[in-house]
Amino acid sequence: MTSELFLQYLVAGITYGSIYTVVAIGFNIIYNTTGIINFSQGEFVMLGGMVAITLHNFMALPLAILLAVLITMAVGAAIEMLFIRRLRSPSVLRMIIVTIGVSILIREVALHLWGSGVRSLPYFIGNEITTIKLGPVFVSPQVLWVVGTCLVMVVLLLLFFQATSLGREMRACAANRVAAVLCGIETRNMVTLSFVLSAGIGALAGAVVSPITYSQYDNGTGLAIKGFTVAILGGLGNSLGAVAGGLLLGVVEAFSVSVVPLAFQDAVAIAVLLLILFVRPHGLFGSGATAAMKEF
Amino acid sequence: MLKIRNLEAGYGKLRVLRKVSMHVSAGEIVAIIGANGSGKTTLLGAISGLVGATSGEIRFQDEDLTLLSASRIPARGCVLVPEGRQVFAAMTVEENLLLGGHPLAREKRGELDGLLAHQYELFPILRERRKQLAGTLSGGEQQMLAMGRALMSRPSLVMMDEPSTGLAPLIVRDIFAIIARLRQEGNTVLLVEQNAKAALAIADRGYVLETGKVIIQGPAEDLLANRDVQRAYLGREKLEG
Amino acid sequence: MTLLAIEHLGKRFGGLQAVDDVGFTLARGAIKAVIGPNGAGKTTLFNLIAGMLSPSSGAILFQGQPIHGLQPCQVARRGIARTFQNIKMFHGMSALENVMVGRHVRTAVGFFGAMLRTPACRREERAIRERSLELLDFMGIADCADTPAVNLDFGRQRAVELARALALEPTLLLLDEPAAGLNIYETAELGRLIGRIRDLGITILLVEHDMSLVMDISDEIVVLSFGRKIAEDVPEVIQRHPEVVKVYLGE
Amino acid sequence: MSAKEFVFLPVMAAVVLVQLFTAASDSAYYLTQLTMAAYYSLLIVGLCVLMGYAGQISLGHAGFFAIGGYLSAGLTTRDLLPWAESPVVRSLDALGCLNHGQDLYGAQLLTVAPWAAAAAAVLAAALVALALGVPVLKLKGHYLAMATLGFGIIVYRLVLASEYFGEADGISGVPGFPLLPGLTVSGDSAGRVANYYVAWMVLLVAVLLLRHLIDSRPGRALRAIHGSPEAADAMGVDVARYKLKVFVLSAVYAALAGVLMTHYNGGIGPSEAGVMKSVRWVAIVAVGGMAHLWGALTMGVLLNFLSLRGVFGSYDDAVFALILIAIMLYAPGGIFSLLPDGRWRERLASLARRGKSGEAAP
Amino acid sequence: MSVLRAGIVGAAIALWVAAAPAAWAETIKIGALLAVTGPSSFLGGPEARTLEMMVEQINAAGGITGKKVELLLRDTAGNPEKAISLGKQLLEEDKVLAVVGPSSSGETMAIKKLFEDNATPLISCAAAEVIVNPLASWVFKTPQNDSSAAIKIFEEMKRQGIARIAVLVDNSGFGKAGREQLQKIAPEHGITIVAAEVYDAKATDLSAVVAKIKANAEVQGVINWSVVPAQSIVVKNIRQAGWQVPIFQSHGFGNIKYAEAAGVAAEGVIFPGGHILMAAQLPDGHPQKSLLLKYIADYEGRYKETASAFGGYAYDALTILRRAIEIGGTDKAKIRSAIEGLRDLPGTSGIFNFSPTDHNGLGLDAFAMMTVKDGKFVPYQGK
Repeated sequence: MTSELFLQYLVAGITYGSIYTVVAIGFNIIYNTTGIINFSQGEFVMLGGMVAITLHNFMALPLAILLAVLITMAVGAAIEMLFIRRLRSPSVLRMIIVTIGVSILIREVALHLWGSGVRSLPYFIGNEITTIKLGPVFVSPQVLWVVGTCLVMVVLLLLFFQATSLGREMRACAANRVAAVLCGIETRNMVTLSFVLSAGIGALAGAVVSPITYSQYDNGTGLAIKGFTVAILGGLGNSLGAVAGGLLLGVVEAFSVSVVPLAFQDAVAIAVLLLILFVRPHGLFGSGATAAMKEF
Repeated sequence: MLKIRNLEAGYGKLRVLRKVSMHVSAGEIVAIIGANGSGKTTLLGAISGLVGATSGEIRFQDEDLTLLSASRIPARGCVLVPEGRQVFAAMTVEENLLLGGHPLAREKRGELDGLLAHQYELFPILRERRKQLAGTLSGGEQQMLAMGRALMSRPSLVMMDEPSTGLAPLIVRDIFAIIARLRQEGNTVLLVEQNAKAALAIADRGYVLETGKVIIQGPAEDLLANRDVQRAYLGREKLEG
Repeated sequence: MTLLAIEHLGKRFGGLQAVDDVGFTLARGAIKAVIGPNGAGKTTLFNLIAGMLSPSSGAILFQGQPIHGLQPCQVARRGIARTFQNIKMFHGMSALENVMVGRHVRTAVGFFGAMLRTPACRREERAIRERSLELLDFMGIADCADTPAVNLDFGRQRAVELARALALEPTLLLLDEPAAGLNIYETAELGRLIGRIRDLGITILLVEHDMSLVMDISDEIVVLSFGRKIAEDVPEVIQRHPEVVKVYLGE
Repeated sequence: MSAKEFVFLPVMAAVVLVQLFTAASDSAYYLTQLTMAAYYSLLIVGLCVLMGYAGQISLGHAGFFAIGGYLSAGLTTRDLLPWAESPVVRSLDALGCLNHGQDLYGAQLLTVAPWAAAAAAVLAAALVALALGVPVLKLKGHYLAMATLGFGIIVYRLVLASEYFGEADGISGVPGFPLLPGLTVSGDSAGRVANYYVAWMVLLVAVLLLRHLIDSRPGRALRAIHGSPEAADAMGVDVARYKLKVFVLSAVYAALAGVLMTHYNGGIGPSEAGVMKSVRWVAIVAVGGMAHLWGALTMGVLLNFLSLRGVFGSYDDAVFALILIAIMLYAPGGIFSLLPDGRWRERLASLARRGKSGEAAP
Repeated sequence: MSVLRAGIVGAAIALWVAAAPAAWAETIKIGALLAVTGPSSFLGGPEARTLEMMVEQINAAGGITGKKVELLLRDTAGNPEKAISLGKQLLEEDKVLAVVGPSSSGETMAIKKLFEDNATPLISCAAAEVIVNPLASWVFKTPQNDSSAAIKIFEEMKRQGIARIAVLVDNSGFGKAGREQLQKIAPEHGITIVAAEVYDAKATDLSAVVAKIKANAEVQGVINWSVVPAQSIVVKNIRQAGWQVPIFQSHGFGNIKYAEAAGVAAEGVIFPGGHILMAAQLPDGHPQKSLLLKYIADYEGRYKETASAFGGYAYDALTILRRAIEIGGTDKAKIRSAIEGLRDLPGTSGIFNFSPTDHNGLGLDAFAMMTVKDGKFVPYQGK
């Protein structure tokens, strides 16, 4: 393999990885405060893209994206308050089933709302063929937007969770629900907040990746599965792990193109997931000890 | 300050507390003692809202706590240090303490730094460990952290559930010394303990629970001398029927 | 004759030595109790014997054979049955079916036999049912056989759990706080019941908080504190043992 | 016959009555979709035992259905003539495992005989379940759900990417499955009534076997694992082994359903392996009430029948999603828990007791 | 008059009005099995909408030979098993005269035997050649042959001196059929396929695989054969990689949405397209011109979306059926032989010339090479 091809694969891998990471972080936020894997996370990504595209017909791009994020956040809150909150004595099985049901429902509503056609936001900078030449490698500026958004998001989230009292309270809910209640924290609101937050993150991701991946009523599921794989790779609930896991999976996928027929690429990604689940269910980067400190 | 009348509570079909009545006045240390399974923890759970009361009332500063959800009770000034510490294991000591300040009204959040300093003074070991994850602390340190966390919101009533459980005797002595000091600082303490002697030694008054009922109550010294208390711990006379 | 021998048993959880060099023996046909304050290591000890944990050091010999490190189901197959402190009924099953599960290790029908309902399967099924009904009867709750077990009151659930354990035809019965949650009358009844079980020739080891029960029925008592054995003797001696009194009432 | 088996009589009567009614009203075409619904229900009752009685979720059961269906389809349609001289093919031929026939257009064809293909397909599914089950069943909750989902996706991807399995087109032209002389599992309208009875016979026998299983030693062990794994373990139930066995059993049911459905339809496509299918099967089991074999069967037949008739039109998936959510939120015990008191069950039970005493009511 | 009575009278009038079409002497039942939802919905959606529109138009114009057409549209969601179930329902229960669809080749193959057994005409909207070759007596298809598209592409490549190519296809039935034809026909045109990749229909980025084929220095041209949105991604990724290789697409590119999605990256892409894509540019008097303009105007006016070649497949299917029924009446066998006898029938995809051995009826001339210029499809004029 030439170094040029190697670098080009690497760039492709980083692109995929950043997209997956942003989805994985959405999973982590909800998992961290509730212990739920929200199988409808991918739908937030789809909604973010579709709503932004629709709004872009009427307003400037930044405003459309902002509004799309806010609308998706409202959807996230509604899902939590309409469905998750109403689960009496929720077993893991029932939570899985409900979030899967919600996911299908959102997708079907989207199908009948927007149709099955594919849409996309315009490239933020330049157009479909604009590329930046970094040494021997070609990169679309949108890739830089995705990677940048991913980085900024991770940093902001880390700051939010580490340095603000609200973030601390959300983490407290995750660490020990009873103790959080005893500290006077309204855990219900924290759960709603976590849905709002991850919906917002998903929507932003959906808008930023839309020029690259396009938006369509059913492209959330595929992203959700990749995002979940990444979340597991990095250790459920571990945002920095998700970054590492995302880049790893993205790069593996990109390089796998050179050995495995492309048609089997997804099977490779899922096989990686299974392997991790069997060997190190707490993830490649999480340690068993810290995982044990969490309640979930 | 705290007045409980005919409280009944339990889990599902299991009724643990049967018509419990008791009170705590400001500035007191009140001990609740009794064997395992006598309902002590359930009583504290009911006061702090974790366990639903089926009947009776819990009046705290003229407000009925049974009507409030658990997360609203700390803001009223009634805080529980739970059994088994329940610290936020994956968070640092300082974060744990700051979370304890959550019930403070928004305008008083500025006092957090002062309160933090106060806890560090009360529990110097916590200052040394402030950047460590709480889960890595020893049992005694975790107990102190849990107490410090509860005191962060300057509660008018601190409830402590079995602070000595699983701790070495030397550390237990330290813990009780601190509880005694809390009272000197004007705090009110409701203490649930298995270690009856240690608890009664620092308490003003005490209640003895057995199978969910208050069987004896009175000043701590009287209870210490009471032979029935000893009986409650080391075997009852045989029952006929 | 020694049925169960615990030798230098130790269990460490991270930095905590939950059970520390504990040793005692249990004679066939005896009732022995393990007591101690909260956090003394009783439950850990219990779980070590039942196979839910494997020891960090030391040995557990049952009928002369080491059983430490075995899975709970393997321990059960050796003839050790147990009950749980917070009763674990099988949800969705009747009281009778709960007890019938107890016959598991004494019966043999597999998937194919059961699905095809072979004559051997029918025979065995009938035997299981009869034996389980007998045990419910022995517990005095035959009338609840068809009631879903979780709908029974606490005392009866205890009885079902005991019947389930007895269905295994154990040589050794481990009781984890059998009196927890029972009122004084039920506790007294339980004491008599344990006596009758011993009369069936079953050896009993129990962990218990209720002193009246322990003092009443035990042949011998082991006292644990901070994971160590601090006393082992007959109830009368234990009751006056200064170390024990100190542990329970404080200094 | 026990109370639970007593239910079989009315069900069998209903099966016959439906056929007679369709014959009388000249609407035999209903039987086609009832036959397909019965085959899907075969998978569903197997999944019901896994989920409801043993408490293990599987979001990958369409994968086992596909393994059964695709292998059977591939082996019975892919021409072996180019390899006719290889020792493997020759020895298979000598064993009578091969069929010499002609395709739709009259060309010579050497394929594996349906019964041998079916056996191989079901065996393959069992082996896959065994190999997968060992690591997967150690997982719990979300991890188990995700791992089984992952398995389903892998199967989907493999059939979609393999030329042998026809990629996106799937496999068509699958021959009928000769059960007895004059009785073939196939979609020919001439054999419609016979096939209807075959499907329902298979389904009811399958349910009867499961019913027997549930009400006996191994079945109680399974339910005990669901009720309390620790207590089951302490009673001597080897939890890991039992979970594995029931996983394999349900995989075999799914594979068998796949085999029969494929021969009945004369083909199979990748949509049968899709994730949405797996989710749908879980949904139907949940609607039926998880630990409720008859509930799963009823809802399996009903919902599949309606879906196959296109009653939900373009809202097919949406309807299933709504049902899922509504059941989980408002009737976690399944749709039959909404019936007043479940008194119908008691009445049935008392009828059964009159039929024969001695065995317990449900 | 009381409100209630007004209501009753009103309802009676409404009923009478609604019952008016009962004046039709007889109805012709035509079934349709289309993937309105699911992964092939971008095919089935326009097809279904086209049929609904046409049936309305036909009935408004007095039906076929005076009989009303009743369309029984069933959504298969692209699942073969549903196509089988609903197909049997249409045949046995609804007793349709003929069926239009399915949208995908997999579904068509799954129900091929069914229609042979039931001796009912099936006019598929899927492109794969295997549907009509080997020949099945009751099965027809309207999309142009894949081999025609492949030949058109190869001929253009030869003109440009391209001999070594890379082939990218999606993993739908369309992509599969295309790959088979390309591999079969390439040697006949002296073209070597040096790299072939199959990507997932739901792929979101293909820059890695583009990098891979770009690294193959032999590649002089790329053919992408696909019917899914990802075909726009391929084009984008190739241009973003700074690779100016000639890009050829299949007739699956014949939906302006794909060109729009690829934006400027689609400029210069060459592909064989049906005349529907260049209706306005057709010379006046071209047999297809007027019907294409009318179809496009009707469809776009009614559904506010661009008419595509896909909807045209269904248009042609129903047009063929209509003509055959006009000739052969409502007898299935007569309809079949009427279709086989159709000559010079203009449709959206081309001019159909059926025969007992050709159940597609379209030739190479059904395609014209096209390209994208300024975001529009225009006839390709050569380099």
